[in-house]
Amino acid sequence: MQEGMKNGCAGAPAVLLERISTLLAEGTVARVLGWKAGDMAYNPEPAYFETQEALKDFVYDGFCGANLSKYMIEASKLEGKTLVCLKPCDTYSFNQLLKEHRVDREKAYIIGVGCGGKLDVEQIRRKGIKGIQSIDGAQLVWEESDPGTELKGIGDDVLTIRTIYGEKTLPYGEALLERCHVCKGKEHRVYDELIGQSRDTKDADRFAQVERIEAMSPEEKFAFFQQELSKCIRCNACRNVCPACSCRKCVFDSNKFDSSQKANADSFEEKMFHIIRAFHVAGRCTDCGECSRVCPQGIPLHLFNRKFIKDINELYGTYQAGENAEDKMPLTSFDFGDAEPGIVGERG
Amino acid sequence: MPMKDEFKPKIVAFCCNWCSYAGADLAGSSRLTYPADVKIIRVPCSCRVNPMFILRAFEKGADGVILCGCHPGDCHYSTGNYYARRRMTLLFSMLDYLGVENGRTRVEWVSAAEGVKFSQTMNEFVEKIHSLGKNVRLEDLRCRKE
Amino acid sequence: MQRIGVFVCHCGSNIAATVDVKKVVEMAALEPGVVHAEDYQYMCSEAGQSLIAKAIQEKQLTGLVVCSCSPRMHETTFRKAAERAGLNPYMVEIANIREHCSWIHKDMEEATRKAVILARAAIAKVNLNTPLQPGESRVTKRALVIGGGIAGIQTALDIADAGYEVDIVEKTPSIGGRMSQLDKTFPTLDCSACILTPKMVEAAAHERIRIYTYSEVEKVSGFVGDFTVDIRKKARSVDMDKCTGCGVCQEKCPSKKTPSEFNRGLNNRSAIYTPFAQAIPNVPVIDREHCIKFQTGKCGVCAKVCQAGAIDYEQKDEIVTEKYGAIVVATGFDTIKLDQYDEYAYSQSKDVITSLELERIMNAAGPTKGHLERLSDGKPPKEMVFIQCVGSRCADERGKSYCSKICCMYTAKHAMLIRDKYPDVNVTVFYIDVRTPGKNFDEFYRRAVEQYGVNYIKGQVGKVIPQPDGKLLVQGVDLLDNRRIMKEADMVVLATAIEPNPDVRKIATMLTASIDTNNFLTEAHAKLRPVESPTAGIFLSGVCQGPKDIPETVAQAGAAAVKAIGLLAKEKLTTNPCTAKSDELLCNGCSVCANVCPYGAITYEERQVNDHGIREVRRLAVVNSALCQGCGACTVACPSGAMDLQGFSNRQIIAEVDAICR
Amino acid sequence: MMYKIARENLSALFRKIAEQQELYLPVRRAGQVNFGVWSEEAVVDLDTLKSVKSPKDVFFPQSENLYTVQKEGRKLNVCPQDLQEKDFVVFGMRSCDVQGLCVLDRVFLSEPVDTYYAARREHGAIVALACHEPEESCFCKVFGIDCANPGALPETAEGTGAENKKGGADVAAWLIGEELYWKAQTEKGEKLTEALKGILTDTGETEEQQKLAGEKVAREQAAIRAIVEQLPYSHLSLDGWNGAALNEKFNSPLWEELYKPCLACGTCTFVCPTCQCYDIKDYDTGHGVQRYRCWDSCMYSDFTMMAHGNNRTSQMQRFRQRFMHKLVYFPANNDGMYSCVGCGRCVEKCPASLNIVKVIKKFQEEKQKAQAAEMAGGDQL
Repeated sequence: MQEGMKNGCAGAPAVLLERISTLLAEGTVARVLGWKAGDMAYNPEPAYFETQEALKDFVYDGFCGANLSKYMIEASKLEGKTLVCLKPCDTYSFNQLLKEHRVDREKAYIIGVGCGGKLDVEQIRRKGIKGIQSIDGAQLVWEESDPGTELKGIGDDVLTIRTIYGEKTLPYGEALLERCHVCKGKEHRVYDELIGQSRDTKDADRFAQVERIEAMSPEEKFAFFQQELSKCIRCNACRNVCPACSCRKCVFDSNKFDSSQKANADSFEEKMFHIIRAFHVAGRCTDCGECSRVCPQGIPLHLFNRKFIKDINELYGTYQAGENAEDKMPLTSFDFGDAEPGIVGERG
Repeated sequence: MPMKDEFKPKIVAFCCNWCSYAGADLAGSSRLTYPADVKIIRVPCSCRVNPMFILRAFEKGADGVILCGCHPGDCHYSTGNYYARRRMTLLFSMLDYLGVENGRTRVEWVSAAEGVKFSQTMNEFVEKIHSLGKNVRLEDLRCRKE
Repeated sequence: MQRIGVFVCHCGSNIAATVDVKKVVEMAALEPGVVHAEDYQYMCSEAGQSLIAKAIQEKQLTGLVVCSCSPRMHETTFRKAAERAGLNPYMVEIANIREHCSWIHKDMEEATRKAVILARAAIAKVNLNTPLQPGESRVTKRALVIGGGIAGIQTALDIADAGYEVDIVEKTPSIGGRMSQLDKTFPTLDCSACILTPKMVEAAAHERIRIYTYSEVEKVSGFVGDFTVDIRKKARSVDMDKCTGCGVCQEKCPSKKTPSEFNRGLNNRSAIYTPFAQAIPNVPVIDREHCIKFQTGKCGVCAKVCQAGAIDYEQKDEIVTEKYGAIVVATGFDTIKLDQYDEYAYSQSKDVITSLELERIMNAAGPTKGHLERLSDGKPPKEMVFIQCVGSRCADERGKSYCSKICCMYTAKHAMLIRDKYPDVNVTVFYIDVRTPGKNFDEFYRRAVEQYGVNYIKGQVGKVIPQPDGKLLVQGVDLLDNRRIMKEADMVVLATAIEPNPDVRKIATMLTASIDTNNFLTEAHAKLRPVESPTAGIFLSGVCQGPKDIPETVAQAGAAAVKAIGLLAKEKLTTNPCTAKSDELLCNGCSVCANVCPYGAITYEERQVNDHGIREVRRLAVVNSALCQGCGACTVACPSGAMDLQGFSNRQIIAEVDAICR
Repeated sequence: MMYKIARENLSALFRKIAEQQELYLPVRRAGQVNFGVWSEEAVVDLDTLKSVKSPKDVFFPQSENLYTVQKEGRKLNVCPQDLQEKDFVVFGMRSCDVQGLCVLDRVFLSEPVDTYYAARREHGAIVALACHEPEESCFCKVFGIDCANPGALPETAEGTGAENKKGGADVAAWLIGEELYWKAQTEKGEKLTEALKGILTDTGETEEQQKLAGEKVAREQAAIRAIVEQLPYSHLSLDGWNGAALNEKFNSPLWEELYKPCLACGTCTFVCPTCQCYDIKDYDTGHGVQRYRCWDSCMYSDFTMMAHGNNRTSQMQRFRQRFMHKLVYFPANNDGMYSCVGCGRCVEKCPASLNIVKVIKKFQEEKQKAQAAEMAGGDQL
């Protein structure tokens, strides 16, 4: 942890770190899946910890946005239990994976870690802040009180960013990931124990952006997505980070549809890739926002998934993937009275 | 019915084997005409039609894609068309969202007894595609013939 | 690479008249994989088929494309031909250039262009075809007949006589159906009961026939040769074995206010009842809704009076599960509701009745003991008016578009019988057309007119107005001498349209048998397979398929039986090899496919795989090809594309799409 | 001879260039800056330090057609793809990206020469721009690249002969305050400058004036270098990374730990200015077949997939491959030239916050540990 602090890392709340090392020490778990301090203030990486000694690099702060649930697919194959730290929204993904038999609940020891909204360094850069040396205000201060309670203060907290070009400050709320502005709430949907307090950071309507696009003329819609998707470099980061895209081999990697996983000469195939990807996760996507977080070209990929979610809610009744591991999924069920496809035209 | 303009649309019609394909056969044996632009692909059930097939058709330059299946409740496999209905509704909605003219895609339930409906539907659809003109938004430019 | 042969059929002039067959051959020959292309007058003919066989051998063809009529017509023909020539039948694809091309297009150039494209698509598909081996499934040597009317009884008897077990499931307390409600039958005027009862008895006595009355089909699963059916035996509240059918219970039953279904509600029955005297089985049921014991807990008279001690108030519904190889639907018909036709005053006057009600009135066992009298005041009528086509051949939404077919004949019968028994009664019939095709039918009708002086008026009735004096004012037109007619009548009889038994929808859905817009079950082919449903193993008997009279019904019942026997006679069935198949290296084991499978054909197992050197135990989907019917729902649900459909694989369909779009 | 131009006249300059030839420069589109073709509507952005994608795809496009096969009945005609024939200009490349091209040259211009690439290199003139405000992810200094002296050749590449000349930029430029200073470095550069004289105002004839301009640039360079000194990665040690270290590095157990968070996406390879792997694919257009090549990534499961399967079966192997190639294999085959230029794009873009720096550091760390242990062991004796 000290190690972490040196590099301007926030480190991890003592309560969490202590509990984790106990569980590891007493052998309840064989390993810990969490985040490891990066070499910058903002780049912790997902990592496995198998020894007390390794835990010195364990970090949990405002920059630990990565959703670890997908790593549990591989972890489920390992000997013994894996302790995994899941934020409230990550637990939805875990449930969905559970529903699809991709992870083994028995192999997971889930610590529901408190979350007050995660930070996005891109947001900070967008504010014209560069040459970042260290960031203060990203670390989490948890009182030793019961986990459920509301997390006070952070909302007004300010990030103090030391850069080569001078010190800058930024309200915590302005540096949040897009998904945090439409936070699904601070409840963990699956866990073995909870540590730390959470805060609902929702301050925007989840479907506002989708509605804005729906309101456009076909020409505007087309132009908008053309602009965005023409940036796509087909790096597959969105797919590979997506907990719903858990296929052993993606259709775009196999010859089943002779469709290609690689860059292509025409933008349509990019579109095709994103439509199909969104369609494959329709009704399974928990809207965890990882795709948008990782896109190197800043394409708002969540706009695809959210469109499907919105349609499903409107046409087949409100449904939140991953809320539990039991519900029948919208595309594997039906209702005799379902709307006809023609409704698309009628809605205009 | 001959069209005024020279535009010869490419139209793919997926028909389920039990109702709509039979409906098309009935249209044929009843000599109920519809434009030759429509080419039928036979599938066992409307639920066999993968959204990828439809996108593929557009990528390769189709101007319209229509899916025909048994009426809800009459599916030969009892539930197939219910799944197809949800899938297509969502797919069409997404295409509309991307700015693709939503008249380019259509689903119609045509029973084996509805030869008349089949030809009417096809005539309407072809007319619609004529009014929309060439599919430029989903076509892969490499497939365009100079 | 395939070696494909393309065979283009002229179908006489059916195709050749609008499609330049030579051109199609020439263009097809340029397609990848095609090593042989030729055309012929009639490919389906012996000569045509031997052409194909010859080419297969000489050119070592690995795939065939036949450009001809619909695959629903001759796919099997050509597959068999290929098989005889040593080629796997599933290496054959049909390009439908007749129904989908030559028959609907006028312009030769256009039609030819389309034919070429359809051929291309088929060729592109065959290039990706793989030989498929059909599996085998066993046949349960027992048939189920749904419906115990004359159709069901006849079918059951024929099947049983051929040596196979049959079960009849009848919803009402007795078999017999509509025919048992009829008085006399045309064109011979012999009494319905006299010819039906023996058959009922024969069926009941038959060692290979089991009859479930007061029972309904609850659930159907499985497929041709191997259906599993749940039958609900509704609680009769009477012990079948103990009951002697003495009938005392019915006499003593204090609750006698229930309208008799059998007599179309023209009179009442007791709460414990057998629908009619010759009922089979002759065992009453307690109608619990109207039974005082069940409603109030008090009473119990029937139990007291029953010597046999057969009354059992505790009896519960019972579910019997049986396996069948074939299912025959014989659910029959009912007359339509008349509330849409108030102009005929059916709801206003007791003396406006339907023909079926008249049957009961004329019947000696009926509400009036067979005396023709007005139900309002019991007076014998002097003037009777029959109105034809009430709800039949109807242009608007109120009625049926079709002709109910039997009305013309039974109306002639009614008129004749009345004139015969009551010569002083005048009978007038309003008709659109009189349709009497069929052996001795027209002669029968002419006798009514010529010998019995029945007054036929071509024209429809606009309105029937009940008069204060109880008479009925009938307003109509005579289209022949084009005048309005005002006629006072004592009774008006409506030839009410018939419609399929309303329950048939539910049953059709259970059987996944398709149904037409009028709720008649669709036949596999209107001309060539009139007694089979498109769904394998399901056969159609009687009016459930379309309006019929008794002789036709009996004939079709026999035909359905023969088809069922043909199936039951088989030891094994070869199953359709076009089933889903999961690629174990792509399968995620996510269960999405199983969730959409209507046949429960997909299960999961933990198995070790070797994925390019990576050995691990994985949860994998397994398809039971005997259960899989090849709909393909799973193939689209599967996100990784692991699940694919043999014969309609993703790549095959995409190849067709590409070929059409290029 | 140094020229300059006022910031507000840059668009005039671009317009002028675009008159004669195609001009590629950093353009902001849907919130992101990438190199694109200049047009009146294009939003040019010279202040963003790094384009998301490196400008390498101006010379080595993400996807390019190689030839087309046309089908006539049963006959197949092969129609070759036209090579680049017109001159074009790339404006605003950074030193690291220019060095990135040197790496690509090593691959594509050595026998057998990649004619598609060679044609673009021949016709492309590069105007390199100094990095006014380098960022924390930059570590070009580690590879001897001087971002204050755009397009100059790194010392590390010295003595490797003539072909390096190709590596330099044709014009070096500094954006200082409201002025852009412009200095041709090659004949191509001179030619371009000549064509633009109307708009580029020379900084004066007299030596004095030239000196002043030179000093102004020198001051800027000093300032930039001062910042570079403060950058967290600038003093990264490459000690132990060289062609000789092959087996030791390849067999290191560290990879097993390092690769774990890797998502196996291609982000690092696609934003990288030196990754040069491509795949060749066919596209059926319905009326012919286009054979095209497109960037491939050694991180992908089907990279170099062969009939029998893949030569690298695990993600660890794929992960290791990328860094071994950049830091060991490439220098081994190219006179010590690393195929990393320290642009830091992968540092910024990796979804799992993995990157080459972390790899280098990890090995360094382990080495120190080992040494420490040795010491301790030594004492006991």
